[in-house]
Amino acid sequence: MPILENLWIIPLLPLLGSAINGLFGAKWSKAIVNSVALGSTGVSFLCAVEAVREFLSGGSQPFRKEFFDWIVAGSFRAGFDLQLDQLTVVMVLVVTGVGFLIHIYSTGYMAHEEGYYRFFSYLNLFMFFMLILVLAANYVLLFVGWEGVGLCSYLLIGFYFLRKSAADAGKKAFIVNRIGDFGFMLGMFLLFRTFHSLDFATVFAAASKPEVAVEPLGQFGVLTVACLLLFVGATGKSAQLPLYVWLPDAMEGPTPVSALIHAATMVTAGVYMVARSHVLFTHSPTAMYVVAIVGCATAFFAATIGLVQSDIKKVLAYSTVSQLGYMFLACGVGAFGAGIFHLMTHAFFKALLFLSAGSVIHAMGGEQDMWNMGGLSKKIKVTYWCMLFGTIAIAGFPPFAAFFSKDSILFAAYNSENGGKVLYGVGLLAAVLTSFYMFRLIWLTFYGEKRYDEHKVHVHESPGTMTGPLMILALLSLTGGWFALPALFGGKDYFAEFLSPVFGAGEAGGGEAAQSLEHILSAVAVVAATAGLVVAWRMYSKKVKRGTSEGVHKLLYNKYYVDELYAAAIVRPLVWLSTNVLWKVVDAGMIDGAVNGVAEGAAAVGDAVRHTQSGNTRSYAVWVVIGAIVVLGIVFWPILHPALFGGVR
Amino acid sequence: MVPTNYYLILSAILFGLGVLAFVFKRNVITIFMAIELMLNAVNLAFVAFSRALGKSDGEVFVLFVIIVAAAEAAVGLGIIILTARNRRSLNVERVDLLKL
Amino acid sequence: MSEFLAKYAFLIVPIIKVAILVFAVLTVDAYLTWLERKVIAHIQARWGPYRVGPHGLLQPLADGIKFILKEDPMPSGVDKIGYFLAPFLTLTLAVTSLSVIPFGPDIKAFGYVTNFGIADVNVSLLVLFAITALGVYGVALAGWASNNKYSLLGGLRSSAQMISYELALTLSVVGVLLIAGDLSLKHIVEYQDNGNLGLLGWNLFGFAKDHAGFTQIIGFVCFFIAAIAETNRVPFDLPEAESELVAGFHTEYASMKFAMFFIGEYTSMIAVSCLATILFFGGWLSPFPASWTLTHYLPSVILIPFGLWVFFDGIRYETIFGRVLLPGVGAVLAAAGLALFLFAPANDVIQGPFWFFAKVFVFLFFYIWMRGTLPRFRYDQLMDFGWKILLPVSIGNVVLTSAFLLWRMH
Amino acid sequence: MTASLIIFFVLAALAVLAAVSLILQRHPIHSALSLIVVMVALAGLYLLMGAEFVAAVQIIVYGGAVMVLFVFVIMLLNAGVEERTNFSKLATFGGIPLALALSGMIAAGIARSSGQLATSPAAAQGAISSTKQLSMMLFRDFVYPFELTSFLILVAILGAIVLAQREN
Repeated sequence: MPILENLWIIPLLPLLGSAINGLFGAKWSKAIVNSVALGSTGVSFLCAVEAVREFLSGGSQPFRKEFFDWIVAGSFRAGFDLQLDQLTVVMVLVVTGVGFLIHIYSTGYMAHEEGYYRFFSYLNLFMFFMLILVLAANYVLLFVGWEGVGLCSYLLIGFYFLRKSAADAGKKAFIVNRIGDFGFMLGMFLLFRTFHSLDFATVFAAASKPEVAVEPLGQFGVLTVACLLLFVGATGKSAQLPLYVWLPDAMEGPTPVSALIHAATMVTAGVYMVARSHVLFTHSPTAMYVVAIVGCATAFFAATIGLVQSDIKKVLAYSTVSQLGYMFLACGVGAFGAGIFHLMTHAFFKALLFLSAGSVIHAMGGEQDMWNMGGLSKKIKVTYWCMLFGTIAIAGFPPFAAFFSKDSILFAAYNSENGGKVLYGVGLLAAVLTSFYMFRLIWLTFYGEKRYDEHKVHVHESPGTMTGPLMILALLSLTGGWFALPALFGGKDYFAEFLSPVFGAGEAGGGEAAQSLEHILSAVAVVAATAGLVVAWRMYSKKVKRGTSEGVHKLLYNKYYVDELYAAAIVRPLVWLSTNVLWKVVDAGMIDGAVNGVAEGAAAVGDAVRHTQSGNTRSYAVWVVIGAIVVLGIVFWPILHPALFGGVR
Repeated sequence: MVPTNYYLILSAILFGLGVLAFVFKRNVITIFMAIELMLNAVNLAFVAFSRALGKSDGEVFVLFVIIVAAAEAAVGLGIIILTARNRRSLNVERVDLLKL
Repeated sequence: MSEFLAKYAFLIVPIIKVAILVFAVLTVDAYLTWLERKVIAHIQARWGPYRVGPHGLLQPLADGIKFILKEDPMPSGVDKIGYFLAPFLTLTLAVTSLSVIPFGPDIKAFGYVTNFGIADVNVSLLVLFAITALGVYGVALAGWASNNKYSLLGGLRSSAQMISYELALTLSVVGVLLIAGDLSLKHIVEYQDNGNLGLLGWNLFGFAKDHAGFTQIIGFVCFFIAAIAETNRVPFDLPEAESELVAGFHTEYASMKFAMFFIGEYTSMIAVSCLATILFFGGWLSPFPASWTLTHYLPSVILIPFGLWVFFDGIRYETIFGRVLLPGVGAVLAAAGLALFLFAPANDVIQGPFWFFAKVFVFLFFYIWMRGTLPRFRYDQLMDFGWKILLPVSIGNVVLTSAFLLWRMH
Repeated sequence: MTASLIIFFVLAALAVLAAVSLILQRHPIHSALSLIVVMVALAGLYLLMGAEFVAAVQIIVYGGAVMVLFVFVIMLLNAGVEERTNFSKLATFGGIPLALALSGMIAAGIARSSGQLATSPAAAQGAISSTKQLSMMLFRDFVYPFELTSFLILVAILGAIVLAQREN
C-alpha cells in the first residue's frame, strides 16, 4: 500500500495505540502495553520513512491530499487535508524517530511508576496530535494538532497529579498556552478575512502574488498584524518571552515527557509554524524583526537564568528556551532553513541531554539537585559519555551537530540588515553562556567529590532500554549536522538545499566573501564555546559549594522574579475579580437568585393549584375528558360553529 | 360497498362508549379495558380512512397501535396486580393516596 | 335445476362440504379415542376395549350414547353464561379451525372446480392461528365459571400455558413463511412441490423450488412441541392433571358438555396434525419423485391386503355381529382398493388426500404414542421450557432461515 | 341493501351492544368477554373492508393475547363484582354528560367533515393492501418505527417482570 497516498495512517497508528492502551491498558501487563505503544509508534515511524522514500523517489513533489471535509460553512472549508513537503519530511522524521526512541527509553524509565498504561496512552496521543500538527495542510487542522499537543502536555506535566506542584505546573502550562492560542486564533481569523481561506496552499499563493506589497518596516499592515498574532501563538507554544514561564515548571512531568514534548517536538511547533508561514512573514519585515528580537532576547535571557539553576532539569529547561530563541532568531533574520536545521539538531541533542539527565536522576534515585551529585562519571559511564556528547554538541564544538546549525544561524544573523550585528553579538554571548552552563552541569554532576550519601543512594547504571536510545541519540547529535559539513569547505549546504523548494533559495548567499566570513564566524563561535568551557572549568572543576545567593546571583536564581511579577500583575487581580465579582455577585446573586426564584414561584403556584388534586382517579379521568373536549372544540371549530350556530356552509 | 362514513360514525360511537366506560366504571381492570375499547375504535377509523384514501398507511398505523396496546397491557396489568396486592382492592376510588 | 345449482353453487357447495366435514370429524374423533385406548393399552400390555363389538370397534358408539344419556348436573354458584359458553366455544373453535385447511389439491367435478376444504382464504394460516388463539377462552372460562378451585387452577394454568406456547408456535412457523413468502396454506404446500425431488422438497428438508429453501427441522420440532402444549396433551396436559387437579378445568362438567371439551381436544389435535403436515411435510404431496408413477398404486397396494385381512379376520369371529361387520368393512376396503387400481382417474384424485391423511395419521399416532410414554411436566419446568428454551430456539430458527435466504439472494 | 351492508349492520350492532354490555356488566370477566366480542366484530368489519391481515392480527394479538392477559389477571386477582362507589362527585354528576358530549362532538365533526373524503377507485375494488403490500410498507417505509416497537416490547417485558415479581 502506498503510504504517501494514505498519509493518514502515520498519525492514525499512535491514536489507535493510545485508544487501545487507554481503554484496556489498565487490565494488561506492562509487556502488552509496551508492545502496543512501541508497536504503534514504531510502525508509524516506518510508515513515515516509507512515505518519505516514496516522496523522494517521486521527484520530491510537494504532496497534498484532501481526505475528507471537516468543517464546511459557506465559503469556508476546513478539511482533513494532509500535506508532505521537504519541511514536513524533516518534522515527521524527527517527531516519529525521536518519539520512538523516547518511547523505548520510557519503558525503562517508567517501569516502576503507577499508571504505566496511562502514561503511554498519553504519550501516543501526543504523537498523534504532533503528527497532525506537522502534516496539516491548513491552519485549522494545524490548530487542532496545536491544541492537542497542548492538552497532552498538560496531561503529562500533571502526570503525577497527586503532587500539587505537578498539577499546578500543568495548569500553568495550559493557561499560558491559552494566551498564545488566543493570539493564534485571532491571527487565523485575520488571515481568513484577508484571503478567504486557511489552506496553506491558497493563502501562500495569494500572499506571494506580486501585487501583494511587502509592508515596509514599522508599518502595521494586515499581514504584519496577522504575523504578529501568529507569533504570539508561537511564543506561547514555544516558550518565548514573555510567555516562556510555563516551560521550566513543566519539568514537573516525567523526564521522558520533558525530553519528547518540552525539548524535542512540541515546543518547536511554534518554530515550525513560523517557518511554515514564512511567505507571510517575509512580506512583513516588521514581524520578522520582532521575531528576531524576541528570539534573540529569549536566547540570552533564558541562558542567563540557566547559569545558576541547581536543578539539573531546570538547567536543561532554560537551555531549551534559549535554544528555541535561537531558532526564532534564525526565522527572524529570514534563515528559516537554518532555524529548521537547528530545530532538528536540537531535537537530537536536547532529547539526548534530557534523557541522560533522566538516566542520572534514575541513577540517583530521583535526586534532581546537582549540588547533591558529583563524581558520577565513574559510576555511570554510558550516561556520562552520552551526556558529554550532548553537551559538546549543544556547546557547538565541531564536528557536532549544533556547531553547524548554530553557526548557520549566527552567520545569517550577522549579515541580516538593520542591526544584524547586535543580534549576532547577543547570540554569540548566549552561545558562551550556553557552553558555560552546560559544562557547569557536567562538572557539578559527574566530577568533583560526591556530595550525596553513599548509604542512602546506591548509584547504578540504567537498563539497556534507557541507555540504548541514549547511544543512538548521541550518535545522531554527533552526525546530525553533517548535512552542512561541505558548506564549510565551499561545498553546498545539503540541508538548506533540501529545504530550498520550501523556503526558496533566498538565504545563505554564497560567494567567496561569505565563505571566508563564515569560516571566521564559526571560528569565533568555537572560541566562544571554548571560553564558556574554560570559565566553567575554572569555576567548578575544583571543590565547590552551593552558590551564595545574593546580588545578581539571587536575581538570576529567582528567574528575575518574573513569576512573582506575573502573579502580582495578572493572577491576583484576576482571582480577586472572579471571587468578589463573578462569584459573589454574578453567580451567587443573579444566577442562583434566578434559579431559586423560579423554584419558589413554582412552589407557590403548586400550593395554589394542589387543591384540585382529589386523588380520585375518576375525577382525573373526567378532567382528561374535559381537556379532550376543549382540544376537539378548538380543532373542529371551523366545522362546528355552523353546526352549532346554524351557519350556512 | 359500505360508505366510509358508516365506519367513522361507528368508530365515533364506540369511542364514546369507551370514554363512558372510562369515567363510569370503578374497577381498574375494566377501566383499562375501556382504554382498549377506545384504541379499537381509533383503529377502526384508521382502517376506514386507509380504505377510503386507498393507502395502506392507516393499516400500518393500526398494527403499531396494536403492538403498543399489547406492550401497554403487559405493563399496565403488572401495575394493576401490584396495586391490588398492596391496596387489597381493585376499586380506583379506594386507590387515592395521590393527593395532598 | 342445473342453472339453479350454478346460481347458488357458492352457497350450496360449502354447506355440503361443512356437513361432510363435521360428520367426518366427529367420527374420526370418536375412533381416535378408540385408537388411543387401543394403542395405549398395547403399550401397557393390556387389551384395551374389546367387548363392545369386534376389537371394541363399537366402543366409541357406546361412549357417545353414554354421553348423551347421562344426567347433566350443574354445580351451585357457577357463572351461568361462562359455564355454558365454554364448551360450545371450545368445540366450535376447534371444528372451525379445520375449515381453512386444504386436505388436497383442488377437485374438478362436474366441470366445477372447488378446493379440497371448506374455505380458501389467502391468509388461511393467520386465520387458523386466530381461531386457535381464541381457543384459550374455552378452557379459561370453563375453569373460572365452574366455581371450583381445581377448575380455576386448571383454567389459570392453561391460559398461562397457551399464551406462553403460542409465541413459540407462531414463531416456529415464520421460517416456513419466509421460504414460501405466502400466508395461504395451499400455496405453501404447492411451493414445496419440487417435482423430481419428492420428499426432499418438503420444508422439513428444504430443497424447495429454485433452491430458496432451508431445512426447517428446528422449526418443526419447536412447532410440534408448542402444538402439543397448545392442545393440552401429554406431556403438557397440566390443565387437566388428574393427579393434582382432579380433572382440571372440566372437573365440574359432565355428559355432553364434557363430551364437547373432549371432542374439541381431539379435533384440535387433528387440526394441529394437519397444520404440521401442510407446513413441514408437504401436505398432500407424495414423498416420491413425480417420475415414479408406480407409487400411485400405493393406496390400492395398502387397501386390498388390509381389506382382505379384515375380511378373513372377521370370518373367524364368534359373535354374529362381528361376522357381519368386519367382513363387510373388509370387503368394502378391498373393493375400494381394487376400484382405485382399475380406474386411473379416481386413483389420481385419491393420491393427494391419501398422502395427506397418511401423514396426519402418523402425527396422531405420535400424539398417542407420547401419551403412552412420557411423564407430565412440572408446572415451573413447563414455563421455563416454554420461555427459556422453546422461544429462543424458534427465534434462532427465524434468524438462521432469514440469514440463509438472504445469502441465497445475493 | 347489499349483502355487505347487511353484514356491516349486523357486525356494527354486535359491536355496539357488546360495548354497552361492557359498561353495564358488573363482573370484570363479563366485561372482558363483551370486549372480546367487540374485537371479534371489529375484526369482521376489517375483513369486510378487505383488510384481512389487520383482521387476523386483531384477533391474534388483541383476542388471543391481550384479552387473555386481562382474563388471566382477573382470575388471578379473583376480582369480584365491582362496587359502585361514588366518591368522586365530578365523575358522578359530570362524567356521563361530558362523555356523551365528547362522542357527540366527534360524531358531528365526522358528519360535517367526511364530505371531503371520497372513496378512491383503488379502494373500490379493494386492490390495495394485499398482505404483501402491507409488509412492504412495514419493512420499507416504516422500518425504523417497526424496529422501535420491538424495543418497546422488550422494555414492556422487562417492566412487566420487574413489576410482577414478588420482592424476596
